[in-house]
Amino acid sequence: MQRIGVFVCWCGSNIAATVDVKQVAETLKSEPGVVFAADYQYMCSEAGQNLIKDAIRDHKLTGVVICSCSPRMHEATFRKTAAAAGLNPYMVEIANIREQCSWIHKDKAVATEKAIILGRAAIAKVHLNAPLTPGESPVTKRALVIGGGIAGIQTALDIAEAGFPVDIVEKQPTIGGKMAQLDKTFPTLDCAACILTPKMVDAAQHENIHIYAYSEVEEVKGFVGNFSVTIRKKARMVDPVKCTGCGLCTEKCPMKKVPNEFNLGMNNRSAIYIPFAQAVPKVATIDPAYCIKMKTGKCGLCSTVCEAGAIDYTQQDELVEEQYGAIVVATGYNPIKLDQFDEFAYAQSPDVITSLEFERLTNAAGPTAGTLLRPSDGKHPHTIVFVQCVGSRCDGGKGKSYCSKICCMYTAKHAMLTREKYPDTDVYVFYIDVRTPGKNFDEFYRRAVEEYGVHYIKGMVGKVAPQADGTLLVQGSDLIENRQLRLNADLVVLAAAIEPDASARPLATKLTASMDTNDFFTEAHPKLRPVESPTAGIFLSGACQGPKDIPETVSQASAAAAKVIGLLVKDKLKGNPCVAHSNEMMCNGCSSCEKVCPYGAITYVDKEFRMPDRTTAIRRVASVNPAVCQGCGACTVACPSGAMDLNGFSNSQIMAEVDAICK
Amino acid sequence: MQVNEKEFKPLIVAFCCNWCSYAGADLSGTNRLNYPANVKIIRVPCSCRVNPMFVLRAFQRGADGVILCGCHPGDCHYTTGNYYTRRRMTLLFSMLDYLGIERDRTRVEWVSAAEGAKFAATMNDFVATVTRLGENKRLEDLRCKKQ
Amino acid sequence: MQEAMIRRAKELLADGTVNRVLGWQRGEFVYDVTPAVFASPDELDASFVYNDFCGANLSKYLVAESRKEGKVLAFLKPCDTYSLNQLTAEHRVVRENIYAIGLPCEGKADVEALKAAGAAGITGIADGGDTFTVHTLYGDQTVAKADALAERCANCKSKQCVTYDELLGENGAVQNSHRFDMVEQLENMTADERYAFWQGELSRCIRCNACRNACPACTCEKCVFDNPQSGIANTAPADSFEEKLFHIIRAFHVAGRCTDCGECSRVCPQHIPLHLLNRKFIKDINELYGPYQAGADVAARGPLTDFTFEDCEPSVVHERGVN
Amino acid sequence: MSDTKRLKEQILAISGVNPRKCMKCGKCSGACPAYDEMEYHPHQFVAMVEDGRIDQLLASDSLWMCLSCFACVERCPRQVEPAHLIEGVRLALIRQQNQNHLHAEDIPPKLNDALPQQAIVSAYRKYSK
Amino acid sequence: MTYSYYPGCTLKNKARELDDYARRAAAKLGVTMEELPEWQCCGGVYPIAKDEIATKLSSVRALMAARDAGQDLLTLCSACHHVLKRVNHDLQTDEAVQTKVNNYLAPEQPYTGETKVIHYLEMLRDVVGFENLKKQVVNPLKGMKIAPYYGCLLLRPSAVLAMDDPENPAIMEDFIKAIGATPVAYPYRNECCGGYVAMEAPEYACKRCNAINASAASFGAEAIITACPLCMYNLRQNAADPLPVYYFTQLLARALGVEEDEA
Repeated sequence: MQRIGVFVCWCGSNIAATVDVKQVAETLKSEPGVVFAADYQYMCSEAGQNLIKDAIRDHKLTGVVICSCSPRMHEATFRKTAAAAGLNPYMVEIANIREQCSWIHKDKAVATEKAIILGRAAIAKVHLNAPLTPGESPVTKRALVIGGGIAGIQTALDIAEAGFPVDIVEKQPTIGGKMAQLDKTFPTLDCAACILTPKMVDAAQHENIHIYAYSEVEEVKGFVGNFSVTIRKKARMVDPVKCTGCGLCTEKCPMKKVPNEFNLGMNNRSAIYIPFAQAVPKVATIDPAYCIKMKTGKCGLCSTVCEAGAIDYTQQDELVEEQYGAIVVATGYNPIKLDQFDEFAYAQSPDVITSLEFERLTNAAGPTAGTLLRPSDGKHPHTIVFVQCVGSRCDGGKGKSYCSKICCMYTAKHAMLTREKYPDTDVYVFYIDVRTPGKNFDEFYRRAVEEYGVHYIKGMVGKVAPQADGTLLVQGSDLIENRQLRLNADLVVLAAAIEPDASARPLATKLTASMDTNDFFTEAHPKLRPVESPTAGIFLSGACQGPKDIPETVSQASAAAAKVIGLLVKDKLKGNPCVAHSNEMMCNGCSSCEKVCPYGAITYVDKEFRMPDRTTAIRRVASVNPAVCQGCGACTVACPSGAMDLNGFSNSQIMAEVDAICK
Repeated sequence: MQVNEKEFKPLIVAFCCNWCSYAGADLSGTNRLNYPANVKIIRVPCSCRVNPMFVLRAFQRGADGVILCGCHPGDCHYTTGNYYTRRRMTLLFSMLDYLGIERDRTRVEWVSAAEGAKFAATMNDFVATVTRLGENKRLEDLRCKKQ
Repeated sequence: MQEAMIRRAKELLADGTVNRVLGWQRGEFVYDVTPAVFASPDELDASFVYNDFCGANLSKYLVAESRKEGKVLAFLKPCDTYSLNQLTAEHRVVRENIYAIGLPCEGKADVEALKAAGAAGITGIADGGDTFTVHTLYGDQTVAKADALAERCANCKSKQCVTYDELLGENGAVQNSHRFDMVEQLENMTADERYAFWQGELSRCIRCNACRNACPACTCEKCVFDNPQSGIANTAPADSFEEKLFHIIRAFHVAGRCTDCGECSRVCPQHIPLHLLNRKFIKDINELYGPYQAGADVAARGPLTDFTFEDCEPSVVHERGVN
Repeated sequence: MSDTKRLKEQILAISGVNPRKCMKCGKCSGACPAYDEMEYHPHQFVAMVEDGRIDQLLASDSLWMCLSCFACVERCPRQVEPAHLIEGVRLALIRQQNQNHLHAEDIPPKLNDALPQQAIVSAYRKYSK
Repeated sequence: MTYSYYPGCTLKNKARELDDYARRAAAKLGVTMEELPEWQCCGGVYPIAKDEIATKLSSVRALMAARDAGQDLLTLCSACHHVLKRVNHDLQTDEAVQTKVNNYLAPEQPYTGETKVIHYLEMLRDVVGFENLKKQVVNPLKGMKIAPYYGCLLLRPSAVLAMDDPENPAIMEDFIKAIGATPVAYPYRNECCGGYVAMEAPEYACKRCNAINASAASFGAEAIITACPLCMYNLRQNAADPLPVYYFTQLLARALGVEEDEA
């Protein structure tokens, strides 16, 4: 039997004016188990708290019921009070007789009666309360960043600067991501490589950062503070330690007809390659799909010319297991495929290109060395048409229902740069809306129109018809002029919608992190926790969470880093003790609870049990990780046998409250 | 209890999730929005914590109506809890209805932490509905009846 | 069929594929068959039986049997295979320890119905397509299947074995059954009529627990009704509330997992149509969340451990049907 | 209900089009091969029906210029189906008494030896009730 | 392979060759075309309005006859194909149409779009196979540069017609390659010829046909092929300086060596 103390607060006149607090205290004093009852003007005041502390000590209370304001107001306060008097804080229950009683009822008799019932319910609950101690789990002071684009690099640098080791896993042979492929960045027009490559070098040289390039996450186990991750280091066929990045092998390689993905297939590379000059790590990689040696066993030229002896055709994928306290997802985006939109003739003419291809065509390290030339005949285009919203804001199956956010700005940039470099070109931009929220963004777009004379046409292109003379007849509507425009263009640039990288969905499954229907990672709260996944210990950086431009990506990357640092500085994580737990003797191992758990907190183990007949049996039973469980209770109802219960809100506690209320 | 014998006052048990509806109930108190005192609230972490057993238990012990309140779908503090609530309670209520138990004795309502007015209005409406139905006879346990 | 089954069982015992056989054992009367495990060819010869009275769903026995040493041979009718799949999905059986032989099934006889149709002193039964030929002490008697099939067989949902290691005979197909007709009839009654109907049915409950004990979805290590800690444990239908509580909770616990095998109604000594409770849930699930057949697919996610953002609100109950 | 409103609802019902889905991008009119023949263009049909300016459409020759080639239906990013809406407006007119656009007696002079039956049947179906 | 075949009215009259060559080629390819008994005109245009039922019934009768024969329904004329395919789709997806049509026709077994409607070209691609067709060609049309003309009816709306990529189709090009000729890619192959206005406003149709014809010619086409009698008429009558226009079945028959009557 508990020894319960009841404390009725007047809250000045807030409660006392409508509830007869004396009568409440008196009535509740005769409830079974209640050994002390008192009322006081302000129970939350220091004097009030002292009253509670004294009573706990003097009357050897094992449970406390406070009839006062909402537990959302002062539950934490009174728990601390109890703890200060040596009582487990979870032995305190609050009866809400202010917000849910005195403030809504006018009749004193009615309100008093209700207050007594609420007090009884709290007493009934306390009878079944058990002392709870928040679980503690150690924190591995190391972070993993998945994806080595600008988002991943920035997050890694910030975490590393705070003094924690960070690993970056990047599936490509080099870090750098999409930004490495860009020419200039809006709205400042500074060169992407000039601001990105120093960061890449910083990441490579930072003592706290280790880069797993050409690697992928294979498996993730564990939970916040204690992740165990298996990383697959894909075979490069080149020893990254020995390789000096001299590039001789790439020159001598006889297989030179491999579509160069870095230039989006607009030129070729060799079968052994370094993606681009500033690659980090600057190490060659053999493409086994094209390498003559790998395919036929003959050749081996690269091995012959490599003075460092770095080539190893027998290299195998390698699996490494590392421990992390936090994981940051920074898997980025890709432009969508355009096969569903061939009214723009992307598949029918080489002179219809995507905006990312345009970046490469204007980049000094691109296939045309930075001179804007038509892919079909290498001639300088004189009329260029940009088409916005290709696949964005599409309802139905064809495209993406969302706005891709970055296209308006990069198209303005492309248009402006084209006009600046080639004043003899006519540049048209077909748009539905020009969306430029962002610092100096609208000014930038206006400059394209006002200073650079870019023709912005409100309307959409309906068809691009390649002509026999090599031009492209662009037919679109000009809604302002109420006419159908037909332009003979030399080059058409499509602002393709962007979508999350294809690796994101399988990764989310491994991380038990949630995603929306577009495969963007979901944040724990769109406003209050925008860089965290609902799964504890998983953080989001960059476009994997939604379309973002570079400034926004870097901000979010640093925000995610701050959250990671906040986690890693802790030596131990203290959990919420009101978590689910499973009675192993009753567990069926049926997985119902696991399926409804939003946090992946439930796992199953095969355990040996002594059976009543002295035999042993192996049974599959659920096990809740208290560090991951957030205590929603979904599992408790999914469990048919009642093996799963929730601390602080147990089946018997809630039923006792029901009984007390209905008595 | 001193209840006027002539005037039937139904006993209503309201299960409210801690994050939205309980806060909504607090808000209706803060704004002094009245609803009958025969509504008694039980705080649960999430509407998905409510086991059908609790609902039946309440009726057994003498409740005349049971209402569950949770965050609006999409706003669950635990992201998905109320979606499970929605399915479970739909099926439970349908079963009660199938057994001929008055369907208006049970209800699920989504009330956010900002919807104090909605909370009070919902409770007023529910109490009125259950009052019209009268005493719970079809799911009562005579042993639990007050003498 | 019985001979073929015994022959195959002996072969599998002989070649070591299995070390025991789960089947049906003859009892005092021909219709009095009980599930049993046979460990040797001799035992099979002595008492293994298979006939149109073998209605019992053997899958539930596999919860215990599949955890024992060695592989067990189980003869499963289409209904039983759905249950096995569901049990596999819930990790209640060790599927690798089971060698399942799927049997075709054209419906099992309800001995009570046969007796009602005038058959006395029954000594045997043979399937004659649309009829059963009943051998009795007084000569053969032909009874139309329509009059003698168990309810669940008359409204058969599927003649397809959905999991097996081998089949004896041809696999059947999913049926276009009328199994929800009675539920619909009830739904179309007024609330008062429904209440009266169920009051009449459930008040006969003697809380013998046969329904629970036969149900292949009720395999909890410890049943809530046997657990004093659960708050709903009880052993007798003390009053009308207890009767309802037991059946509502039981139906709810198996909702989304019940394969509609009909064992509950088959074993009820009071002839309470308990399947109508389970079918109500199945019908609601099909209508509200899309067609779902428990046990049809091991990988499927059960409707109560799943949701969509567009699910209907519980108020749908207030909006449809008859009040 | 006003006549305009009733007419609008009739058009929306028979066409199955929801003009509110339109985001006014003009792709329909950018795709339309009949653009130059029309006084009101596909995107205007959508906007004007939504706006209740249906009388102007009914009085316009544009009704008869749409070729029902479904280029706009195919390319609309919001699945608005302007061609179906234009058909709805057209039907709203020809379903009225004496509003057939093509009369049986008009046909013989237009015939020539090579003209396939299909041309007559389809034009008649399209322009008359 | 045996199909129920729906020729449509024009193929019995002004476009006899389209039908005749198709039958000869099919015979050569081992495909049996069983003309539906007592078929009725499909109406020539698909009735777009949601409330049109009567105008869809003739199509449903044809679809139902094929279902009752247990065969897929083969079509040839683009317009008929378009109408039948879309009406069938309505019966598959639109419950209101389904109910009304079945109430009206009261068939023994309600019709809910079970029949598969397949165009002759699809049959060549998906059943005979272009590789297989190529092997049976005895008279390859070597060196002939042919512009495929799809028009609008075969391709759009693609969600329903589902024949090929609506903007960059390949089926006719592949067909042309299979009979040994060279396909000419040009952007107006899926632009409308103005069929519905051919009779009423020939000058308007002229504009459309000129654009198509000129585009094909500019890319070096020597001939145009089509599957539609109305497109054929329009391109021949209403284009200035028209290229020769053939039904695709005629060139198919030619390649298979069955163009000339054997009798």
